[in-house]
Amino acid sequence: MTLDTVKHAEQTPEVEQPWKELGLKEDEYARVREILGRRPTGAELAMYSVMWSEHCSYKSSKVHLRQFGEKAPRSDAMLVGIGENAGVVDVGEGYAVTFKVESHNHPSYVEPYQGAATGVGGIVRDIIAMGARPVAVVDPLRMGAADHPDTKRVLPGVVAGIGGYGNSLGLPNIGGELVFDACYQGNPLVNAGAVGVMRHEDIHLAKASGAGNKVILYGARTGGDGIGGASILASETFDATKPSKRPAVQVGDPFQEKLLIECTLEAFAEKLVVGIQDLGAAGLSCATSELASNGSGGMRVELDDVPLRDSTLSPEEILMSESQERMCAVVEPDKVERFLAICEKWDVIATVIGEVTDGDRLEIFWHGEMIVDVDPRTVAHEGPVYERPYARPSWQDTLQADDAGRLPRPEGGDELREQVIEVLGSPNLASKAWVTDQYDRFVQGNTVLAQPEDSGMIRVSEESGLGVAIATDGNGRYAKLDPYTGAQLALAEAYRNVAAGGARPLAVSDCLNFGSPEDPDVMWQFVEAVRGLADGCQVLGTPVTGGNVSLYNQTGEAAIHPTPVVAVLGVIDDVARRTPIAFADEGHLLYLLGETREEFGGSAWSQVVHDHLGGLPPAVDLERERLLGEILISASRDGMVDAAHDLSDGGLIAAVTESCLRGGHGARLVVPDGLSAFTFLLSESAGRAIVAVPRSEELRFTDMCGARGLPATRIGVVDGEALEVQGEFTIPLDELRDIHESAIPGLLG
Amino acid sequence: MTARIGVVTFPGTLDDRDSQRAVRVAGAEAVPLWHRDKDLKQVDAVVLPGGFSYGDYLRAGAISRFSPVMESVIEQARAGMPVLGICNGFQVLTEAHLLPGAMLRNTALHFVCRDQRLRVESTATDWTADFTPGQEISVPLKNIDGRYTADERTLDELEAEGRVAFRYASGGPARDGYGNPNGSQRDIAGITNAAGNVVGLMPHPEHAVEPLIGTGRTDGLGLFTSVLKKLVSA
Amino acid sequence: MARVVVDVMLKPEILDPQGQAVQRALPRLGFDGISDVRQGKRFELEVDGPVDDAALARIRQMAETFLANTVIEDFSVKVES
Amino acid sequence: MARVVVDVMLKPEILDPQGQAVQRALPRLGFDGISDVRQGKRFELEVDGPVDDAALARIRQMAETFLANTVIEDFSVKVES
Ligand SMILES: Nc1ncnc2c1ncn2[C@@H]1O[C@H](COP(=O)(O)OP(=O)(O)O)[C@@H](O)[C@H]1O
Ligand SMILES: [Mg+2]
Repeated sequence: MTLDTVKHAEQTPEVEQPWKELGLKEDEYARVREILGRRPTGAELAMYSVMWSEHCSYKSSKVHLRQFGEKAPRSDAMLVGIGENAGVVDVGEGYAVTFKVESHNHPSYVEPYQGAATGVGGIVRDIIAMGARPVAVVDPLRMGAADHPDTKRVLPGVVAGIGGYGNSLGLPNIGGELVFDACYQGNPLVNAGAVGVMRHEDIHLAKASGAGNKVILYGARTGGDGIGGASILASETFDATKPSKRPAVQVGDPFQEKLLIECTLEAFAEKLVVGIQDLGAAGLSCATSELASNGSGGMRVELDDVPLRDSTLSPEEILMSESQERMCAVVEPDKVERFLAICEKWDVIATVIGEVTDGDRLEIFWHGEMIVDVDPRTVAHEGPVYERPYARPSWQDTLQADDAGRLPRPEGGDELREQVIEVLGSPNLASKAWVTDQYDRFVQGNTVLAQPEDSGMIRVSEESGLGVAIATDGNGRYAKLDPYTGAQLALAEAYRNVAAGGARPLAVSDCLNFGSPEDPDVMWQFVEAVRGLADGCQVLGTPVTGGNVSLYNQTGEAAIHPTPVVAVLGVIDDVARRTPIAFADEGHLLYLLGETREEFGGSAWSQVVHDHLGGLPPAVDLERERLLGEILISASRDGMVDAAHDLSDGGLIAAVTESCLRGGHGARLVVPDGLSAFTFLLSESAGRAIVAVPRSEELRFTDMCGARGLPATRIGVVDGEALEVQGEFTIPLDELRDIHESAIPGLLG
Repeated sequence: MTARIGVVTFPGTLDDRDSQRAVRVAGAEAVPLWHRDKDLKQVDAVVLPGGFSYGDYLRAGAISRFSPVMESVIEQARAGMPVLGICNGFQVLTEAHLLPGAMLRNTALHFVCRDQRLRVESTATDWTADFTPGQEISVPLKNIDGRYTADERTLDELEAEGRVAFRYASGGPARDGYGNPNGSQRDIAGITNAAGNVVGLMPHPEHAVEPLIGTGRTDGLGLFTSVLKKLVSA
Repeated sequence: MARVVVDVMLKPEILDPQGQAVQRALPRLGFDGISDVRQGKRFELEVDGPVDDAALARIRQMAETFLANTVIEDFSVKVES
Repeated sequence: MARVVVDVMLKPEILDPQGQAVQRALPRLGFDGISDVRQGKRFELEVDGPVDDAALARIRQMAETFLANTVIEDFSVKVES
C-alpha cells in the first residue's frame, strides 16, 4: 500500500475516501476539500473527522454556549475563562483554583469500571494542564432504576472504577451525587469533576509559541485505544444491537497518571514549560492542532518518533489514538534536557516529537514524507457550526398541566409518617455511604468537609486557613418539567450548598447531559437549559468558567431527562469557620430560612409515593438565593450558627433527618402556622435552608435575618433520641438510621 | 536540635506530604527521602507512607520493597532505627520481611474508607509509648488490600510476645468505626518487630493530627510524639 | 471430582499496566532477557461429577459471561489432569 | 522467543474471598455443580533466547522472590509449547 502523502493526495483527487465511516457528513467532507484545495490525505481526514465530531467541536451546542460568555457577570475573580482546558478563578492570597466537570457516559455503560476510571483520568489531566496540583475530585452519577438488574452491573463497576483511579492518584473524593431514575437505564451518566490549586504565576495555557521550541510527548506509549472513538462515540446514538460500533475500551493506568502529575508539577516549578496540553479525546490530532492554532507559529511533527505500544499502528491510527495518560508540552530548546531528566526521574517516557515553526501550518511527517499539511485553526477551531432546529415539545403543555398538587395527600399523622418513611428510605434520598466509603476522602490531609456534607471543602493554605468548597447538583425531573427553570434550580442548589458550608460562591462549571440534538424536542430542552443557566449565573454573579456537553444520551427514540449538572466553586477565608450539617448539640434552636410553598412538581414525594412526574418544578428566585447565601455566609463567619443544611429533594424532612443522624441527636419540630404538616415536611420550595442556632446567638441571628428581609421561622429544637413532629408523629433515631442507611446496601447486596 | 525523621517517596506514594506534615506537627524535622537513593541523609527515624507504590500492581508493596532506599532502611531497621510503615508502608515492611505476615484483599473485596476505632495493645514500641495500654483511638482507615494474614504459629508468637501493636476495636456499632473492617486475622491492625523499633499498621495516623481536618481528631499524633520523645531523650 | 482451569488474560491490544509494572521492575531486580510480561487471572474450579462435553460447554459459557469480561479479556478453559 | 507461564495461587489454607465471591455468585447465574473456586494470577513471560535449564532456574527464582509472596502463595512455572 502506498503511503497517502500530501503529494499523493494532490495527484489523486478522485480517490474514494471513507469520510462517512469516520462520521463526517457529506458537506463537511466537501468543506475539508475546499479548505485544503485538494482531497485530504488519510491522516488529514482522520484529524478533521475526530476534531469535527460533536464531542470535540461542539457543533450543535456552540451557538448556544456563547451566552455563557456574553452574559457572564463581571467578576474580578475570573483569571482564565471558557475555552481553555479548564477555567481558573482567583481565590485570594495569590492562589488560583481551576475546576471542571466532564462526562464519560457511554464508555461507562460499555465497561463500567474502565469507563469511569478513565473519566477521572481525563478530567484530572485537564486540571494539571492548567498548571495546578489536583486537590480533589467529585463524581455526579445518574443510574437506571435502583432495582433494575443492569444497575447492579453498572453502579458497582462505576464506583469501583472511580475509586480505583481517584484513590490511586491520591485525590480525595469530596462530593458528587447518586440519582436513580429509569430514564437513565440505557444511558447512565458518569460525570467526573476535579479541582486544582496553583499560584497565580503558575497558570499555564495550551499554546505553542516561539519558533524552534520543542514539542515533547510524554507519558504512556501510544496504542490502538479508542481509535475513531471520539467521532463514533459522540456523534452517533449508542446502539447495543450493533456491537461492532462499540468503541474499543480503554484501560486506565492510574499509576502512570500519578507519575504524570508529579513530573508535570516539577517541570512547572522549574519554569520549563511554555505551553501544555493533555491528550484526551482525539489524542494527538487534538493536542497538536490546538497547541499550534492557539500559538503564534506553526508546528512540525515527526510521527515516527511517537513511542508506540503496538508497532503496527498506521499514522492515521497514531493520530486518532486515545491512549490514556499522555501529555504534550512545548519546551524551549535549552530546557529540553532538564525536562527529559525530570521525566526520567519519575520513570515517565518522554520524546521530542516535533517543534514550533515560523509558519502557520501544522505539518506532520511519516517516514520522511509529509502526510499532513493544514492550517491548524481549520482543524481545531473552524469546524462546522450547526443551528439545529428546535421547538417546544408538543407534550410539554400536557406534562405541565398534570399538576402534582392534585395527587392524593396523606390523611392524618400515621399516613404522613408512613409516606415520610417511604420517601426517606427511597434510594435517591437514602445514605450514599455505600458509594462514598469506597472513596478516599482523607488523602492529602486537607479535607475539611466531605460527604455527606452539603459541599466538599478543602484547605488551600495551612498558614491562613484559606479554603475552597465545591458542590454539584442537577435534577433531571425538574428539568424535564421545565428545562429553563430546571437549570436554574440546579445552579441555585449547588450555590446554596456551597453557601451552607460557609463559603462564598465564585464560579460555575457544568456538564450538560442531553439526548440527541437532532431531535428538535431535545434541542429545545438544551437551548432552554443553557439560557436558564446563563441567565442564572448573571444574576448570581458567578460566571461559567468551563464545562462539558454530552449529547446523544438516548436509547432508540427515548432520551434521558435533560440533565444539566452544575458545579459551584466557593471560597472561604478560614476553614475553621466552616458550617457542618450535623446537629451536634442539644438545645440548639432550629430555624427554617426562606419560604415554603405548595410545590410538589418533580418532587421526591410525587415520585416515590405516586410514581408521578408532572406539573411545574419549584419556582426559582435567584435574588432570594443570593440573600440566603449572604446570610449563611455571615452567620458562619460570625459564629451565629452551629449547623446549616440546604433544603432540596425530599424537602425539610430529608434535611432534618440527615442533620440529626450526622449529629447523633433528635429534634422536635413544630409545624408553623399557615402550613400543613405535609407541605411543611415534603414541599421542595427552593431558596431554603435550616440552621441550628445556639440560644446565645438567637437574637443576633434573627435580627440579622429581619434586617435583611429574609424570612426565618423558628421550627423546633435539637433534642432527644427521636425525630418528633409535634401533633403528627415520632420516629426514633435508630429507626430513622436504619431506613436511611440500609436502603442502598439492601439493593446492591 | 530536634529529631530528623525521613519520609520515603516511592513512585505512586500518596501520603508522603501528609506524613511530613504529621512529623512537623509533632515537632520534628521532616526529611524527604527518594526511593532511588540509598542515602538516608542521617535521619533518626523513617516513615514509609501510604499510597499505591508502583500502582500496587503485582502485590501491594512488592516492587517498592526492592528499591535502593529499602536496602538502607532494612539495614538500619535491623540496627535498631525506628521505622514506621503506614498502610502501603506496612505492606512494604511485610514484603521486606521486616515484619511477619502478608496483606490480602479485604474480605468485602472493595476499597474501604472510614473513621476506624483502634485499641492500642502495646505501648512497648518506639512508636506507641505515648499511649496508654488499652487506650482506644480513632483514625482514618482506607485500603483495599488490608487483610492481615499470617500462619497460626506466627500469630500465636505475636500474641505471646506482645507484638500486636494495634487491634481493630470491637464493642460498638460499625457506623461509629468499631469492628474489623477487612477480615484481618485476630483483628490485627498493626504489629511490631521483636525489638519494638519497627511498627506497621494499616490505618492512617498521619491523617489524624489536626483538629478540623479529616475526622477532626488528633488521635494519630501519639505515634509521632512517641518516637520524637525517644529520639530526643536518647 | 475434577479440576477445570480458566485462564483469563487481557486481549493483546489492551493496555496491561500490571504486566508492564512487573516487566519494568525485572531488570532492576537483576532479571534480564524478559521482553514482555502480561498479567492475568487464573481460576481453578472444582467440578462435581464428570467433566464431559456438556459440563465443559457450561463452563465455557460461564467464563464468557462471568469470569471474563470479553470486552477487554480473552479466556481459555482446560481440564487439569 | 518462547513463552513461560508462572501461575501463582494462594496457599490452600489461606482464605480466598475473591474465589469465594465467584463461587457464591455461580448458582445465582444458573451454574451449578462447582464445589470450589480459587482465584489466582497468571503471568505470561516472553523470554528472549532459549528456555534452557538455566533460564528456567532464573525464572523460578524470580517467581519465588518476586512474582509470588511465598508467605501466602504457591507458584508453578511451565514452558508454553
Ligand atoms: N457519587 C458520589 N460521589 C461522592 N459524593 C457523593 C456521591 N453521591 C452523593 N455524594 C455525597 O453525599 C452527600 C449527599 O448527597 P445528596 O443527597 O445528593 O446531597 P444534596 O441533596 O445536598 O445534593 C453529599 O455530600 C454528596 O456530595
Ligand atoms: Mg445538597
